[in-house]
Amino acid sequence: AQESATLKKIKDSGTISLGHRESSIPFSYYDDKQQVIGYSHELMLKVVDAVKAELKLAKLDTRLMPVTSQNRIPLVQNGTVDIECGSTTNNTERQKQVAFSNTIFIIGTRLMTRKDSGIKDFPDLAGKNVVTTAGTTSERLLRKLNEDKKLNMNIISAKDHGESFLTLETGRAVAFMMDDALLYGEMAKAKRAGDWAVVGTPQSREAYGCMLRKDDPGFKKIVDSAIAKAMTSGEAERVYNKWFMNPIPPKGLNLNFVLSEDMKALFKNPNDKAFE
Amino acid sequence: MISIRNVSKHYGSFQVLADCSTEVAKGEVIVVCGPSGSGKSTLIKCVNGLEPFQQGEIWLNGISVGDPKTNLPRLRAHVGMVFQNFELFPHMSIIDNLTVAQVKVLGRNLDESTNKSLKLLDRVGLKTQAGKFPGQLSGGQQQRVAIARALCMDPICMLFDEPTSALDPEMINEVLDVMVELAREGMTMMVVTHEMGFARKVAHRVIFMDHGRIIEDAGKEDFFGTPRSERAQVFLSKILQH
Amino acid sequence: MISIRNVSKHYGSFQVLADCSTEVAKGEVIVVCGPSGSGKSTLIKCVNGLEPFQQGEIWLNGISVGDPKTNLPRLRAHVGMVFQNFELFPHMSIIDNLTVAQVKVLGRNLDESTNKSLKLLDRVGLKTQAGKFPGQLSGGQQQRVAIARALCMDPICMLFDEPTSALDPEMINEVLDVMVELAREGMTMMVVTHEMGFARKVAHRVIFMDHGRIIEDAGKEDFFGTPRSERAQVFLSKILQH
Amino acid sequence: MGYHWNWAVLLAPTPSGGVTYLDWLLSGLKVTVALSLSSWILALVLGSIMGVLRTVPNRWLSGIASAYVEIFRNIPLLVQLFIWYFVLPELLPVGIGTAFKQLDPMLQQFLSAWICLGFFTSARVCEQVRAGIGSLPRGQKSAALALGFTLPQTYRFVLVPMAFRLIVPPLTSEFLNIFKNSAVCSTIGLLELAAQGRQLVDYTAQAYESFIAVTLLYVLINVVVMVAMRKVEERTRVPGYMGGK
Amino acid sequence: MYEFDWSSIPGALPFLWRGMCISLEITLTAIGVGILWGTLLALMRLSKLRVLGWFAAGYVNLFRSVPLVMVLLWFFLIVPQLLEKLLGLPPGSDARLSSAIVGFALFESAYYSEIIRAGIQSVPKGQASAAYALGMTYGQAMQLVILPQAFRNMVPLLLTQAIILFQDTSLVYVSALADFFGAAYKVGDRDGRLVELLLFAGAVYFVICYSASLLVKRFQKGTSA
Ligand SMILES: Nc1ncnc2c1ncn2[C@@H]1O[C@H](COP(=O)(O)OP(=O)(O)OP(=O)(O)O)[C@@H](O)[C@H]1O
Ligand SMILES: Nc1ncnc2c1ncn2[C@@H]1O[C@H](COP(=O)(O)OP(=O)(O)OP(=O)(O)O)[C@@H](O)[C@H]1O
Ligand SMILES: [Mg+2]
Ligand SMILES: [Mg+2]
Repeated sequence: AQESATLKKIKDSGTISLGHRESSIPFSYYDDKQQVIGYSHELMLKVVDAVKAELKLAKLDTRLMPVTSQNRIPLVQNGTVDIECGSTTNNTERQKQVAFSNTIFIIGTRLMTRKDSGIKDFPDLAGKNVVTTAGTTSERLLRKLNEDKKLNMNIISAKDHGESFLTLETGRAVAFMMDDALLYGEMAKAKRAGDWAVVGTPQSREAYGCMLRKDDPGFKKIVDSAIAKAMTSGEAERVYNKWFMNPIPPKGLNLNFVLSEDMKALFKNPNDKAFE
Repeated sequence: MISIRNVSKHYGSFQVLADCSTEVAKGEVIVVCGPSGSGKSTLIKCVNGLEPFQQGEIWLNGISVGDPKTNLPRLRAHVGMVFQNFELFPHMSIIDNLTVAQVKVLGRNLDESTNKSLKLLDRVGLKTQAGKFPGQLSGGQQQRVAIARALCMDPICMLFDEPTSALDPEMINEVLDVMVELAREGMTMMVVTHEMGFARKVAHRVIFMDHGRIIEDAGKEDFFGTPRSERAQVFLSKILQH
Repeated sequence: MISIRNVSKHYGSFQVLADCSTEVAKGEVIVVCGPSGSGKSTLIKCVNGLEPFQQGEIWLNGISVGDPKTNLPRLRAHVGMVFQNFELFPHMSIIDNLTVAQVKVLGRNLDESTNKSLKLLDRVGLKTQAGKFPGQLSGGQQQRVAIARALCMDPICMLFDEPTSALDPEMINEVLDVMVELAREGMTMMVVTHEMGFARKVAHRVIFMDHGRIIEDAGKEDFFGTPRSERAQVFLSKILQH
Repeated sequence: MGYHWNWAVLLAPTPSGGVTYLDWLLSGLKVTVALSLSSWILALVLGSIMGVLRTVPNRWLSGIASAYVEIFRNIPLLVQLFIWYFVLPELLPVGIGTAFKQLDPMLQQFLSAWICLGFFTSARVCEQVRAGIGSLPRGQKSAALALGFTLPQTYRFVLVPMAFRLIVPPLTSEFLNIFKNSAVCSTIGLLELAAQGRQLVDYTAQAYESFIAVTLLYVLINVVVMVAMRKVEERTRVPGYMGGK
Repeated sequence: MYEFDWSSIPGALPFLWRGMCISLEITLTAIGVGILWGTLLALMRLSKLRVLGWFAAGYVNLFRSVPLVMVLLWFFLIVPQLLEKLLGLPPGSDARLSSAIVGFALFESAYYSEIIRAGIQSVPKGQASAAYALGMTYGQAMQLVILPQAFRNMVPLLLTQAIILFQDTSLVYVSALADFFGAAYKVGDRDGRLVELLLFAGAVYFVICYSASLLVKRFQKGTSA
């Protein structure tokens, strides 16, 4: 393989640092024993196996490091974590700071609302309070939509998904706009999951990728091929079914989030393209 | 004028005043002395109701101080009081110290109060200092201001609590001189002090206290001639010796 | 023993001491008096280097105090000093107050120090109080402890800065008595005080200061007989009058 | 370190158009300043009242005031903030709670943050006022009463004015604290300075530029406040008293 | 009206307890380091050497002008590599905890140094004179006479600051470290029981801090008697 700083570091220390999220259900989150689990996390572990094989190490320690949306990029850059797989969207701004692996998931941005709210799609939001999570693409889209269509919405930017959902649940907002998979994830931990529905036409498609340090093609190559292998071999679909079509912790709810056409295409033809 | 009848006071189980009685007639000057902690300050503060007491009665110009129905602020407005540490208000100029109570308590207008204040400042020899702040005056000057402040309220009697004991020796006399003059003009005064020179000069009677009790209450001549109690004798010999 | 030669000191542009000179021979007792702010405390603190001075020289037992090469801590260890506010260490018991410097400064062992301390406490009449803390003693007792603390260091001379002025009148004498005894035993002493009774009894010379200058420096008889300067006369008349 | 510095990002236009990222930071600065100043007024008023109540010779009043202080002092600001914003509207009668929740979200956040910071800081101001009054010589109160002032007049004309002059320095640091504490309010979504800084990171991924700019703005606030409070201190200094010389 | 559901608390107690231990660990270390380093800073600030005074004043003012949240963020992003490089720590160590501890310790030192400086200045000047007059050196006077009294005077303030510090540990959420508040928040978020967990956390903080402040009060009475 090419000379890679990251691989050298991993080899020298015998340790790889993994960045994970704490409550991005079902991608990367804690179960009730504070173990990290989730779809992205399992794929990341596959990458770890590939690295271990590549370096021919008998033993490779992993160090788990929770990251937040605010500090994940600096932490990748300064070497605190070697790879971060969670629910990070691959876009051009971020590509200036970090590299992205092959896409691991593709989502559409949609709305969650109370079943009896009467909201069916985005135009129904005119004049209402709508919540979204600060710093996400949904926030940008929502603001743009508001201006373009003169919907006159009040947009609430909550700190994280949990707070966004709380805002929705307590009636401060009628709808919560976010990546559809995450919306299903929030539903999975709601008090009464049956009260909520995900509606609306997707406003955008986004590609989630794992973040790596820039300018380390040697490492990226290993990561990419590990992900590609999982996808083409059908392993990724098995993981998908485990997290999206079966009951998952913490409440044993089944998200029933059917594999989309985009995802099917991705599994056939893995790539690291951003959608922007 | 002032009538103290069987007054007792305690903090918890500690007895500060025990069955104290005395009378002060109009125009009389009474000196109160006694060792530290004997209750002198407490007694004098009881007279205008600054300290509550549990038993006995104090009458001031026909008004009962201990009676809960008494309007204490109004009563106190007409009793002048001077403290050991002057207790001028440090954030007000001298003239404001003198006028504030006249305006806010007696409801005089500002001009009238200012005139009165300046007159009294003049009397204690400090007219030129009216614009300064207390912190800029010497101790003796501050105490003279405090006396002037009390006099501004046209008091019917004056209470002094060791007015010279916080002063440098040089300044004691400038304050005592003002007090002597006041006494000679016929002001009713109760003075806690160890300045026996002052007592000799103007007091009509001397009260000696110890452990919260009034042990001696005698005319000046009697007191300095042959004090009856041994405790008073010892005390006098100590403070007069050096 | 103590030789003060043309000492001047200022804080910024304010002159605290101006060209002060005097001599204290072994066994001599000197009283320093003068109005407040005249520089008495400053002068006496200069003697053992507690205050730096800009001009002049002070020699103590043949050692120059102002010389930067002088080991001031060692020098001070052999000069006893007693302050107006006692300055006992409030967080130590009486006996610890007396022993701490003996052990840490002179390097005596603890037993020896304790013995010495108890002997000197006995001498000032406070042996029974050894275990108490300063806050539990009266002012007069505290000042006697402070004197004992200074004596523990076997001082070659003693400096006193208004040792009685923070005391209740009743307690002044118990302190003065100790000082008189000390003087009579031949201790070299410089005493800032307004107690003219003490000066009359034991002083050899009296120094009168005003505005940082030594205005009078005379034998006791001369000073109380006919003080030469007007300022000293006025001052004396004021503090002796009452 | 593989960091790509790009200070020009501050002047780049934001995706919502029309403004630059620097404008975001400045609008955050405005919110921080508005929030801090208005909370400070609330804190001063409440704190002074409670501080005075703590010193009055009435068990009930001083008891109430001390309970107030204990509650607002002993719970972390962050927790209090969440309680004001998320929990309280749920505990209110449904009508009022719903009415509050239908307000403009920005207003809801600002109101919650304002009340939270104001109450939190007022407990601290209260303790300072109490300490200030307590540090006045006991004789001051006696002297005022002896002149015939009533107890309220004594506080109004003598004790409180002097106590405030004494506590200007500790109040200054509480005042500075309120600016710093306001950074915590970004957690409920209020777009103040720290939140705008974070948003800048989210949008541009230029973390260091953002942190540095935000830190500098806080230092700037601090310097301005310190200079202003020094002026106040000089103005209120009592001649011949405490460093007045 | 909101329906409360406290059922997720009992199961989460071990996790919450671990969070509490982290909060306490940060608090205690920061107090220890803060007092030592703060005392040094205070002595520098009061020293006759201008340079030391300036250094201490600059340090204190810098730390006091930046929000703690920002300080923690800085320390989280910069200190880990520094520590690993300088001290050669094994890469397996948890940088979140060490950086939080270092950040708190340095930040609190600035506050402690101001308290201690005030404490030293509250000891009457005559005490230093008396110590020197007995022949003590600067070091002896500080160690035997001034500092013991300064600390005694300052104990209530130092403890009060410690209580504030304990509350402020909730701000380590910026580094996703699960201190007590972080743990409660995470449990609440995971189970959709944020309101309950926040109220619970508030109550726990109140009980701890209030008890501590009662202790301070008792201490104050003890020393003033
Ligand atoms: N608030 C209080 N609580 C408890 N005891 C008190 C209080 N105020 C005064 N005392 C005690 O009451 C006693 C009498 O005090 P008071 O001030 O009247 O004495 P004094 O004769 O004026 O003494 P001094 O000459 O020192 O001024 C003292 O022993 C004092 O300790
Ligand atoms: N640190 C200082 N800075 C400026 N001026 C000072 C300082 N210390 C003392 N002074 C001034 O020096 C002068 C002499 O002070 P000193 O204490 O020696 O007087 P004193 O004769 O002992 O007076 P007292 O009888 O009041 O004790 C005073 O005017 C005082 O204000
Ligand atoms: Mg008294
Ligand atoms: Mg002096």
